[in-house]
Amino acid sequence: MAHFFFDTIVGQVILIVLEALAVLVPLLIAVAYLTLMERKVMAAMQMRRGPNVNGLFGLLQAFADAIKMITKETIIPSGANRFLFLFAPFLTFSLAMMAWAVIPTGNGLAVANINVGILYLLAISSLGVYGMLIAGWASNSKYAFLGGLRSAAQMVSYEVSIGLVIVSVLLAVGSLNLNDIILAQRHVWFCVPMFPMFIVFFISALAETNRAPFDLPEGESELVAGFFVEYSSLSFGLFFLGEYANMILMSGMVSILFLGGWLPPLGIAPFTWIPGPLWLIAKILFCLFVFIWTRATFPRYRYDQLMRLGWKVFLPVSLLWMIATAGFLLATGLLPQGVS
Amino acid sequence: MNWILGLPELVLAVSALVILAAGVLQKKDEAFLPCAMLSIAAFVVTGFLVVRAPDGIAYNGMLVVDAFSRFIKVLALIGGVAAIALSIGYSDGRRQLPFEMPVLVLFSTLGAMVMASSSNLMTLFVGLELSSLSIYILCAIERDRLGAAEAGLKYFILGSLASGLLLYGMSLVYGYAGTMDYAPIAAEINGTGVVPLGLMIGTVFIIVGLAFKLSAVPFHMWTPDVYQGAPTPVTAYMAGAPKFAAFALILRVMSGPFGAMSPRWQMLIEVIAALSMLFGSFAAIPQHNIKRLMAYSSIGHMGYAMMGLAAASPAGTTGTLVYLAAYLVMNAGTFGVIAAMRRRGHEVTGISDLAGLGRNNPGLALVLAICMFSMIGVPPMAGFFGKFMVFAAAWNAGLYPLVAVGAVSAVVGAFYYLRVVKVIYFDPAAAPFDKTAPSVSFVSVAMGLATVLFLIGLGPISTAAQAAAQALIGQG
Amino acid sequence: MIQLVFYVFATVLVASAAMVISARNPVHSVLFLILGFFNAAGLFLIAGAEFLAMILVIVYVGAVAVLFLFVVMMLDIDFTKMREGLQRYAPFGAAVGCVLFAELVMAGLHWVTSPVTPAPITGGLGEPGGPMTNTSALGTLIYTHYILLFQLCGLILLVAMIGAITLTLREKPTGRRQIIGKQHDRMRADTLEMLDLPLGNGTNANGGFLRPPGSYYDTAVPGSYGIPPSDSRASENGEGVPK
Amino acid sequence: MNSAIAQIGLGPFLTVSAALLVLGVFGIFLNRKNIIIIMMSMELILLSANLNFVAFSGALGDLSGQVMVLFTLTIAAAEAAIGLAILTVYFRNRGSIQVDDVATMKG
Repeated sequence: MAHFFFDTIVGQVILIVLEALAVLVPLLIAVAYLTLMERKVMAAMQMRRGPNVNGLFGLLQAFADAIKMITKETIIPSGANRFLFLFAPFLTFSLAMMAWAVIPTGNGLAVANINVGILYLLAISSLGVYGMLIAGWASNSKYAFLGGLRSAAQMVSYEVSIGLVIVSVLLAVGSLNLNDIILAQRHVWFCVPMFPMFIVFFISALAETNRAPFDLPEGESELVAGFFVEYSSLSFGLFFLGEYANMILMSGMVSILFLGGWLPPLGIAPFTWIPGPLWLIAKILFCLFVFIWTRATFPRYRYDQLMRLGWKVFLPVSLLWMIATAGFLLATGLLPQGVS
Repeated sequence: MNWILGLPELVLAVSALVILAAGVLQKKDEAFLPCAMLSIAAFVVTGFLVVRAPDGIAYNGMLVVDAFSRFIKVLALIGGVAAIALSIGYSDGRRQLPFEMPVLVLFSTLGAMVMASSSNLMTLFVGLELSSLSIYILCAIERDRLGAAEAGLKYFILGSLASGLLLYGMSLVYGYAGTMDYAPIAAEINGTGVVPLGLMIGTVFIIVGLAFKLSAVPFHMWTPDVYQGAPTPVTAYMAGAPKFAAFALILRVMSGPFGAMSPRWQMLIEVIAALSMLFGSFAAIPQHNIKRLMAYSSIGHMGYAMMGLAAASPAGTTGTLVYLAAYLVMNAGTFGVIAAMRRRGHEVTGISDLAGLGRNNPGLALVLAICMFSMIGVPPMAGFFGKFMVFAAAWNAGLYPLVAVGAVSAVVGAFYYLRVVKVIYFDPAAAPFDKTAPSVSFVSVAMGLATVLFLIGLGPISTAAQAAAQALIGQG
Repeated sequence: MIQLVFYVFATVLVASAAMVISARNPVHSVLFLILGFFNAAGLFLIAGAEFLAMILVIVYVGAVAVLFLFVVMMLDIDFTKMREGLQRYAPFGAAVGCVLFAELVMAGLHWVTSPVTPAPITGGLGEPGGPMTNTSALGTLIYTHYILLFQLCGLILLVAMIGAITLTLREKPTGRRQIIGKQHDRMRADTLEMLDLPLGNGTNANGGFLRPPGSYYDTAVPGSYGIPPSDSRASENGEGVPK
Repeated sequence: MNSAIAQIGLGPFLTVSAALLVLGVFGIFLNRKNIIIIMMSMELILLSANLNFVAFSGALGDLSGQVMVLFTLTIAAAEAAIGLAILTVYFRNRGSIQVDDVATMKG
């Protein structure tokens, strides 16, 4: 049996498909319930009840929404580029899914445990722009186009500081492998020594996922709904799912880079009884909660302030921090030497 | 690591950064003059360091400092100083160049210096790009003028095509020689009796890429438009430092790594040189715009300078270097006069606008006449010595057809240079130009004097050029 | 297996490159360029340059192509005018192209490791499965052997930044910029005054509120709100404030 | 030599890059439409050179080719930024980016 899976091509393909499914199916369910969680948490913060009709505590609400969306009519605006119009939401959604290939859920437990895992994540997340740009352009609509341009400018701006933050983490790790990054946090999670970077990264993650208070691209009051004004039905649903999947992905990145990934908070008995994947899930849930909390709390940023924050605050801060980290590691001799 | 060898480059880079920061902190309208002054100071300091720098190879064989690189670097620095001095005069009136202009000239000259010192194809490419990218921006720096934008766009497109081809050639050379250092490539070519086809093609691509930068025929298309459209100080700069650096590269690459292949590429260089000389002479005849005229003239001069390269001998290399030095002074002098051509704050560039200069401004007229005679190659002027040395080297190398072509095009060239002189002194006078800015007069007079008195400096210059040629031969 | 993967990537790469230059709509061209870069990254991976493959995607697809897409979309290009093209010189060009291609391929097929190749620069190592990953080997080289070029590349990026800013940034004289220091310096007394108004007298009576000095009266239609503009100078000095 | 390259052979890599080069040059010289397409063709040329470098680097077991690609990528990004900035300046002045329009100066 093991021989079939590891030695024949067909077996390998089946194995890969199974591995992918093992990641994707829970992920999709998580995305569905994240929408519910968002509504429930927001409701609690605003002293409402949130969805509570479908199923126990509204647990079936996500499915009700899905059925509603699927059964609606797909409307394609006249003058739109049909192929790109339909391709954009699919791209957004599938990118958010592809990134999970390298996220380790336990020690060495990833679909692909590659050497350049963090670069892969960065590459995939930098592609997220295209979904929005293409959607904005292909819709043949002013609002959508403006929204698309805004979101692209925003994501590109914040990616720079995300990159620099990642570099300062990598300096302390000495490897680009995600598993190594987590293992380097055995003694102390990076959110402690690199607290400012943790904050910068988290805020940039908010901007990168176009979440409140940086949800300019879809700012309802200015741009109706930004790049997906013209979308409806399933294609809208895909955008929606993509956005939430991206949130989970970003929370995953925060957990891996700063919160020790699947590591328990302390390497002693009661904590080590709980398996690693559960720790990772707990951390991701925590980050998601903060995402939602932020949305319920803060008003939206103005666009020029958003740009100012990215370029004039985060970029210099993360750059200086990177230099400081390198200097500190070099001075104290803690610089990791050629970990493979 | 012998980092001290890179000290001039280091100083130039750091001062460019400092000047940039200083310019940003100044008020927008007042930043240009101090930045330009500081840049000239930086050039002078760097020039001093260049002259004093010891010989050697630094940065793991990435950078070589020898008499040759020193010669080219000094030429490039003088060209940079002249361009910035002209830009100070240019900024006087209504148009104001941004303070980034001198900073970009600094960066571009830095790139040219790195090119001159390259001992590795990678250094070559990086230096070339630093130099060219700065010039692309400089061309379009007057962003509200269509001509400048168009010049920038044209130069960018053709220039980056050239660097793309150069890079492709480098990749082939790398693959077939297994390295990008000059010395091992030379060993490789000498070692194998048969040069692989890939290496040949790579070499051709590299020559094409460099010829583009030199604006030699048949890769000259961009030159007239870019010369005409770019702001005059930038044109003056483009005719100087980057050309010297590109020449330095061709000389170094051709006498070093590909020296052993000389019979194969000599033919190519000969053809390019002959075509450039002929084209530069004949196409310049119908021109009415002095900047365009200078463009064709520079194409022609690059052809003459290449004659020395085609000779593939130490004397030829020396001749080319002397030619470049002469070209530097006469070219800068001419552009000094062109920069002074303004009426009521507006630049005029027609040749007919020069009419009556002999009466209105005898000093400038004299400088222009001297430079024109020098470009023809009339004996006591700078251009004569350059021409004489390359012609002699080509004759001794047995390139009689090339010499004949050179002579014909020199005669034809004399026609249009003399026409300019005729317009200055004998045509009915037009309205006089505005009062010339002091820096512009300084540049034109200094360069005019240098052109006339080239004979005095000829001894040291040709000694330095000979040393440079020796260094070049020695490395391969 | 690896051959199959290679040929898939290679075919898609060449096909999308062909589409880049032949697509009618420039936006489609950019998208094909992106597809091409993706497949080139795949080829890089096959050739063992995993770091470069990722960098190619991040730099090119994530940044450069976005820039292209931005410009293509922003410049208001009349697409209807761009329908013709490519025809006139196409046969000649194709002939030259084929010759060039054949030559290059011929050159490529004769590649042999030459006998006098100098010792390779490996920065420690870089083979898959070796003691050092591709990334760390590259890093070792860049920061030691090639430090000069690395720094020069930094300068090139600086030049690009200077260029982009100088050429395209326009400070509009009418634009309103946020000056954060000024905002923070503002005191409550500068902007707001609590008034005791008798019952029934609305705030309109004599302008029961004040705006920040200078920000309002210059632009307001005279007499529309608040105190008349003639009093504005006085109110800036803190005098003549309506009581 | 890199194992994957040993299996596939260097020839296919070089062929692909030659094809890219030819397509890029073709795109530049035959394009009458749009300057942005020309810039994209330039990117194709650079990509072809990079592919060559990577392939040779794998075949030679020498990393300097890959280092070169790293620098080239940097430079190409800078070049694209400058080119697009110049193009924007041109467009503001001219209102068009047709290739045929870039000829106000003749002679």
